[in-house]
Amino acid sequence: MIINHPILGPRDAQEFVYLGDANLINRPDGMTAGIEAFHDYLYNRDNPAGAHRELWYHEQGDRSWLVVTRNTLTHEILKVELARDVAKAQGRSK
Amino acid sequence: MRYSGFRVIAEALTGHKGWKPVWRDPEPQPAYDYIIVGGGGHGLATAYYLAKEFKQARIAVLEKGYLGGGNVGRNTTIIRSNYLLDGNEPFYEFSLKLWEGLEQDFNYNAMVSQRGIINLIHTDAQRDAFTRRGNGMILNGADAEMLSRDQVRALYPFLNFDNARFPIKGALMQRRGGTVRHDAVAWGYARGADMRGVDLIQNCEVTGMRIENGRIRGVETSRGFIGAGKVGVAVAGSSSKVMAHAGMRLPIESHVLQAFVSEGLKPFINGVMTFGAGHFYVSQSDKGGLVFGGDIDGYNSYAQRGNLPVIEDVAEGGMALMPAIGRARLLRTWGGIMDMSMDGSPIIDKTHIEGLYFNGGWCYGGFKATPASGWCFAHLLAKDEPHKTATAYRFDRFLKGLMIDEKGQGAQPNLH
Amino acid sequence: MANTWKSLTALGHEEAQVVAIGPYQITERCDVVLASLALRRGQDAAFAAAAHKLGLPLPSASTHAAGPVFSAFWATPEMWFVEADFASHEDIVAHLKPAFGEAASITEQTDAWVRFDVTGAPLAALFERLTNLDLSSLPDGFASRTVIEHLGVYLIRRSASAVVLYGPRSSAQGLLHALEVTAKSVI
Amino acid sequence: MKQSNRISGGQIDRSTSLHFTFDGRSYLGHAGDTLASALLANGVRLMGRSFKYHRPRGPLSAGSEEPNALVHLRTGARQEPNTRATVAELFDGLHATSQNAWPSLRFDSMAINDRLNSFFTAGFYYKTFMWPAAFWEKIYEPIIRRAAGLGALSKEEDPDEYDKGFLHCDILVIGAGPAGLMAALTAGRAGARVILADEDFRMGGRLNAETYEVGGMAGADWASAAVAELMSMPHVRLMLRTTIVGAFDHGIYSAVERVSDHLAVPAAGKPRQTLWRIYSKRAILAGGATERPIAFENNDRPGIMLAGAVRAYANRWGVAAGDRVAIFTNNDDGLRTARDLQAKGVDVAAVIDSRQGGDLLAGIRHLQGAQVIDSSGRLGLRSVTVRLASGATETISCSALGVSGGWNPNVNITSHHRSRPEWRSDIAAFVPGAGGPAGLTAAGAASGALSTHGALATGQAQALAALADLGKAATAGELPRAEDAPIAISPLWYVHEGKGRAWIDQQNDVTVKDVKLAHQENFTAVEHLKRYTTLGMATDQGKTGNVLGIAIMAELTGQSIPATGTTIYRPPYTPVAMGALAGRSRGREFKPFRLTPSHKWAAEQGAVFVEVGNWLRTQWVPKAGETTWRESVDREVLATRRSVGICDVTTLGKIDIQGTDAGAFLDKVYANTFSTLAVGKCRYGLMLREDGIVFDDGTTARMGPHEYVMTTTTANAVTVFRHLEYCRQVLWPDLDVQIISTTEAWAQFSVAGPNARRLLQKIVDQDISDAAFPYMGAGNITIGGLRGRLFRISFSGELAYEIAVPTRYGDAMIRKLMAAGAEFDAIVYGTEALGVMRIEKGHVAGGELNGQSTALNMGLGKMVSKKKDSIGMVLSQREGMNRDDGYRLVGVKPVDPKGSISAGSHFMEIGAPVELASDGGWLTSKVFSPHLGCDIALGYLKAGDQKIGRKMRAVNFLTKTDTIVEIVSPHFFDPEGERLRG
Repeated sequence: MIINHPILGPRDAQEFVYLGDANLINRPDGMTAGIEAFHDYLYNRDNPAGAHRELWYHEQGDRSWLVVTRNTLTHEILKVELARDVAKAQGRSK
Repeated sequence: MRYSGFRVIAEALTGHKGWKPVWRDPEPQPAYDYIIVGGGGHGLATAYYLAKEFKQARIAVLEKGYLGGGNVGRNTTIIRSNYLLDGNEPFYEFSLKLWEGLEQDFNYNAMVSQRGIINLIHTDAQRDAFTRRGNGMILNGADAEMLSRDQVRALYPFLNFDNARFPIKGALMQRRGGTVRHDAVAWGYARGADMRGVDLIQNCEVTGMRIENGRIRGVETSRGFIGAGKVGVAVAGSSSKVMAHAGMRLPIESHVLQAFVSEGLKPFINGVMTFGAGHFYVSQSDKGGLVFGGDIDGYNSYAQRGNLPVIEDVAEGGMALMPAIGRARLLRTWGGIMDMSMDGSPIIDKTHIEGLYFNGGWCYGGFKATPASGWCFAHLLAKDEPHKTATAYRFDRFLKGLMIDEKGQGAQPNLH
Repeated sequence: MANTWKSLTALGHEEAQVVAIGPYQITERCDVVLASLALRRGQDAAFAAAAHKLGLPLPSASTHAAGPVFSAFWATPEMWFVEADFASHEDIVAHLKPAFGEAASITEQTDAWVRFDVTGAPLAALFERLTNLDLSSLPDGFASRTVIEHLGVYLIRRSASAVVLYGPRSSAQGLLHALEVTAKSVI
Repeated sequence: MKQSNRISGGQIDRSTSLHFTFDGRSYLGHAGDTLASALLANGVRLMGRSFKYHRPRGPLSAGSEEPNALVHLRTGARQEPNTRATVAELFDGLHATSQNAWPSLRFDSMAINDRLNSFFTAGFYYKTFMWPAAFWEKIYEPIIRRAAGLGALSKEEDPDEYDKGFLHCDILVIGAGPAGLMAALTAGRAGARVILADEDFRMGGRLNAETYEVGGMAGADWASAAVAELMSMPHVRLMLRTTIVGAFDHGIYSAVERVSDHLAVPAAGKPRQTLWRIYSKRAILAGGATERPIAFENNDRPGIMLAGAVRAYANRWGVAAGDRVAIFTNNDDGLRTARDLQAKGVDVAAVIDSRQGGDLLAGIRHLQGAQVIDSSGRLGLRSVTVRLASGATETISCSALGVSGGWNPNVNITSHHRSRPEWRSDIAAFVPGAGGPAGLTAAGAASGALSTHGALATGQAQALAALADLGKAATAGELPRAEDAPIAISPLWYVHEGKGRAWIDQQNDVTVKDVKLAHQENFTAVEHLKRYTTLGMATDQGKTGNVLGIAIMAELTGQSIPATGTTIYRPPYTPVAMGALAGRSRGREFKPFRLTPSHKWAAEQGAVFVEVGNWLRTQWVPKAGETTWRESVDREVLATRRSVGICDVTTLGKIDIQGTDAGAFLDKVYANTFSTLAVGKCRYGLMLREDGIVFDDGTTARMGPHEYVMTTTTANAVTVFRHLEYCRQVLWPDLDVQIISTTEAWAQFSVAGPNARRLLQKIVDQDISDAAFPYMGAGNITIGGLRGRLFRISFSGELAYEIAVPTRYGDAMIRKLMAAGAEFDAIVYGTEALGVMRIEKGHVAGGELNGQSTALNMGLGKMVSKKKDSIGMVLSQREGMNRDDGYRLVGVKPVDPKGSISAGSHFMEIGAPVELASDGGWLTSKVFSPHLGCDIALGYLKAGDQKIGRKMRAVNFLTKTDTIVEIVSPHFFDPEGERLRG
């Protein structure tokens, strides 16, 4: 596969390490959320057959974490974003 | 119709005119007591045991494609019960014992062949971990033994003993491990279920579930609504898709695992072996092909095909272990969709919807589990309580912190 | 205080090695120091000013730029690798820190890497067997991390026949071996 | 050594004679021959035996689709099984032998299977061999396994090298026949970067095998001219002997270049084969078509070939397939073979044409409405029996029969992404279906355009379309003139007459009868057909047989062929040597080595090294007179505890963490608190995964207000760094924190033992007295003027430091330490002694940090702060992970000091039955403690914290040991920690 890195352009997916569903960005706050919220966050997945937003890490490249939107039926990549930008847009900060 | 050598001879002498269809192609009835969704190995085994062992009737298996077309038709055919953890080992040992009597049980030669499996050891830490495992296996009634480097060499003298990056120091062996002709397992169960009146309905895709007041009433299918008292879903690979019809999100991701077969070669690998310093495992089939594999590709996929990096990685592992296979040729690669669960272990459990049961999350261990999975799922469906070897395979183990994490990788399915 | 310590090169020798294979030369370089230089949050102006004062270039992504004393190539968002001459700047952090102060996080990287300069002839035929980077169509000054022989390596294209590699120091021998074997197979 | 069947013409170099042997007999061929063409020229038809029935076989084809003529090529360690003689390029000195036959190819004892064929129907083995149960594995299966396979491996290490590489292009053209050449010319002329790859050793594809004219010249000449023009274009890369074997995502193709297979041995330094990963923006499949046979009784004899192959042998290689050749066809293409043979002066016995009507061939006996119903000749064809249109039968003697059942476009690669081919009834063949690999289109015969003009036109059109996609201007040049004959085919899949076997899949011996049996038993789904009969599972993946099998099943079920469906081709297109897929990564080069800074010094001392991940670490350093490793390790431990020992700990991960939020960041990633750590101090840190399981541990030092140095375990250095980047970029993107690995930048040595400070003070320029540099102190120092770092931390339980210098000085540092330590009898200790001392001290490491254990399991539960949010804090509180009877880390020692225990043993209560219910846990790590004079171990024991002082059994069934042990505190040595604070 080829991931079109937002900064570096097309790169072989072999340079990346896959983590999983980009919903992992939405980590609950441990001081307010309890076991049930963390359980749902960490373990349950939509696992769609189709467009899937997922986290990839450019380990053998620039070390950016990316959010890749990819079709799990065809492997077509629809969108690639820097995970930091996505996280900030979703309200994550410190 | 009973199969036997005499029957084969008799048919050969009379032009094979007497062979009957191995299964019927019935039209679906309006309703059944039990609907098993998924005509792969686990679904067919469930229906078979439900009818045979638990004496239930009015059973249908709904298959969206052809029987045995799931992962039972695209795996590397290995059976073993060399698991580490107490949640797993009794179940897999139960499965291995069922394999050992399977052919006589369903009167079909699935070529269960216990030629032994070895897990190669390259470090002292691996030896410690395998010792723990081997002892756990024996405590669970399985067999295990530790082989020295010389014993491994006597078995497989052509492995790389002299110029290896990670020298072989020994192996954990399970002599009762081996291989089975995978398609025949599906066909044997299908034939046995059909003979006991189970309706095997091919080309029938479940498109919805009818749930009223927290209870399942039946399934919508490409061939119309079919009513059911109980519905058991055994569609590993597509679990999330099917269970979404019931509004459920699962602790499962779908990943692609590639498998490989070489051209037919004169026999030189008798048993099964796994390389402890790379991602590679191999056996040789009764037709002579090397059947091998390695890691999953590592990304969510329903595409039933993989990519080049894993193919190269597997070949590197193979060549590192067996430099004699350089001139053997890879004939075919294929990919299956794995239900990768959050701790690498399966789920056989009720759901919060009355009458809806789930069997999935098999990762890439599903084939060897086929008999026990069918038996235990049938047990759960018939008796509403888990079989004693499958008590740990519950949905709520993640909420309770009772994960069965053989590899110790945590909630990351692609690492299991 | 100047030290009198004897150093070993990454390949384990007292002197840097030069290997010639056909038209190719592979030269181990021990005379360049390296530091990572990362921008701290909200310090953009001070950071840029300090770099400017030092004549230290801050090239954009995938690029290497030379300066009078310091050269640099891009590593990751808001982080660069800075190169300088070993003889004059052995403790490179001590040279950079006073200029950047709290505007930057600076870490010595010199000995985390082995540097090989590969030169002598057009290199595309060699590197097409080593890396998936399309060397022949990349511009001079291109710099990127890539994978060579399972190793994470920074590759800088100086020209069609000059490439700089920074590979992990502990695997220097393995990286050189890969370069040698490949060079022999293409000549 | 007469080439009795060599005729005029062809693209062989008759001035170059090549010697070769087959089954020990010597023959001559010419440059440009394949092994098959050369054997045929020498009158050799019998080249192999089939898989199941061991039927005698000759080549069916003249290309890579060959199912029959498989041989062992070369000898010794280079023996290559299952090599298709039809594509093996002849070289001087080639040795080939037959396979799957014993004692010889002509008299094969296993041919008994052929006599017993009525028992060996499809799937017979599923129905038998079940009684008695034990016989399957003891008797039946071993017999079956002995018969398995075709060719044999040498079982010796492959002596040849393989290489890999990466190529980039705008347009990849697969196949250099008329369509591929035209596509490449069109794209190349427009300035696009083109790769043109062909599996053959001569470009031109079918043009080399035909007599058509292209552009007013012989087709082969036009191909040569096209190749010459392409070679003049610097942006076009022509790749001969290169097969595109797989299509992967996003325009990536794998290709195998057979660099040296046409040579006796590869040239020095050159690989045998190279695996290329080709990155393309667009790709055009111009892979041609494969002819298919018609099944009839005994249609598998040596001498029976595809008609197009007979034509190719005559036109390209100057070889007559036999002295008298008949043709059996259902389409016009078969007639071409007859005409070409006639023109070459070959005796054409008859053309048996299943169709009625149309023009008769001139000067050839053309039997219309006729079918071949049987053949004779045990080791080679002697005659065919023909049912004439009149209903009469006639036996026609011939030594070769060319059969044409029509042509199948080579759609294979288009289905590598599981796209199913579509049926086109006008050409009675499958063509590429929708949903193939993105960016890939087909041209020429592969797309169903089966005429030469069609190939040229579609090649050009697809190239223009690809160029337009890529935004490159191009104009459609004038196409060279070429034949454009329509496909006149009247499908005939198998001859219905006869009670014997008619082969579909020749290698696997799948016959029409097998398909009928599959149908009878309801294995009618096309995948069931394949799996039940093994149709298409041979080394040719059913290139010649699959469509036949599907068509016959369609006829039996009464469904159409498209409704019956098709199995899909999987990568690779043709089988690929494992060596090529592995490339250079084998033997010692399987994974890179990582060497520590003291490696050279240690090697000089005769150290024994051990693989720890990719690192080579010193395991122990034997001294003269020591005969066992234990002697060395015991000495290293005792010497360290008595005076001072030195260990290279560079392999531990080191991460520089800086920024104004560095402390806050560490509070989130560690279970315990770091923001409160004083500058100049370090602290042991415990890192959890989000699921509350321990991920890693190590000491982290605060070097400045906004500067920390983290250490990780050797094993987790990479994954911890990745995790920190994840936390920094994804979870808390606004934290001001920057990280970089410094693992290799610093050579770091542990100096441990009562004399550690005295030793170090000799070389460190600053005061490191206990007051100036207390326990858990950390700071920058100088050593003889050289910048360094010092950490007062201990893994061994001794007064200990870790001292670091820039890596290039690591070698000098170990020498300096040893010199300074001479007066203290300092020694270097390796990983074994390190392990002994850490277990004596009760520190967790690999065996305990197993990814399954919590802080509570390790006795570190109190370290998980609940006053702050950190990764894993919440889920570590789940009930199942906090049970009082859960596993706890304990120390273990045998009650009898001479007793032996081993890691991996399980705990059992004394007197309890040996069963699962009695399993109390297991021993994680075990060493011999020279300090205590006995084996000691750590273990996870259920409710272990409540069982200190108890006696239990440590049972290891694998070594048959059962030892009474005492459960003790894991801190065997100096539990109060007085030594390390000394």
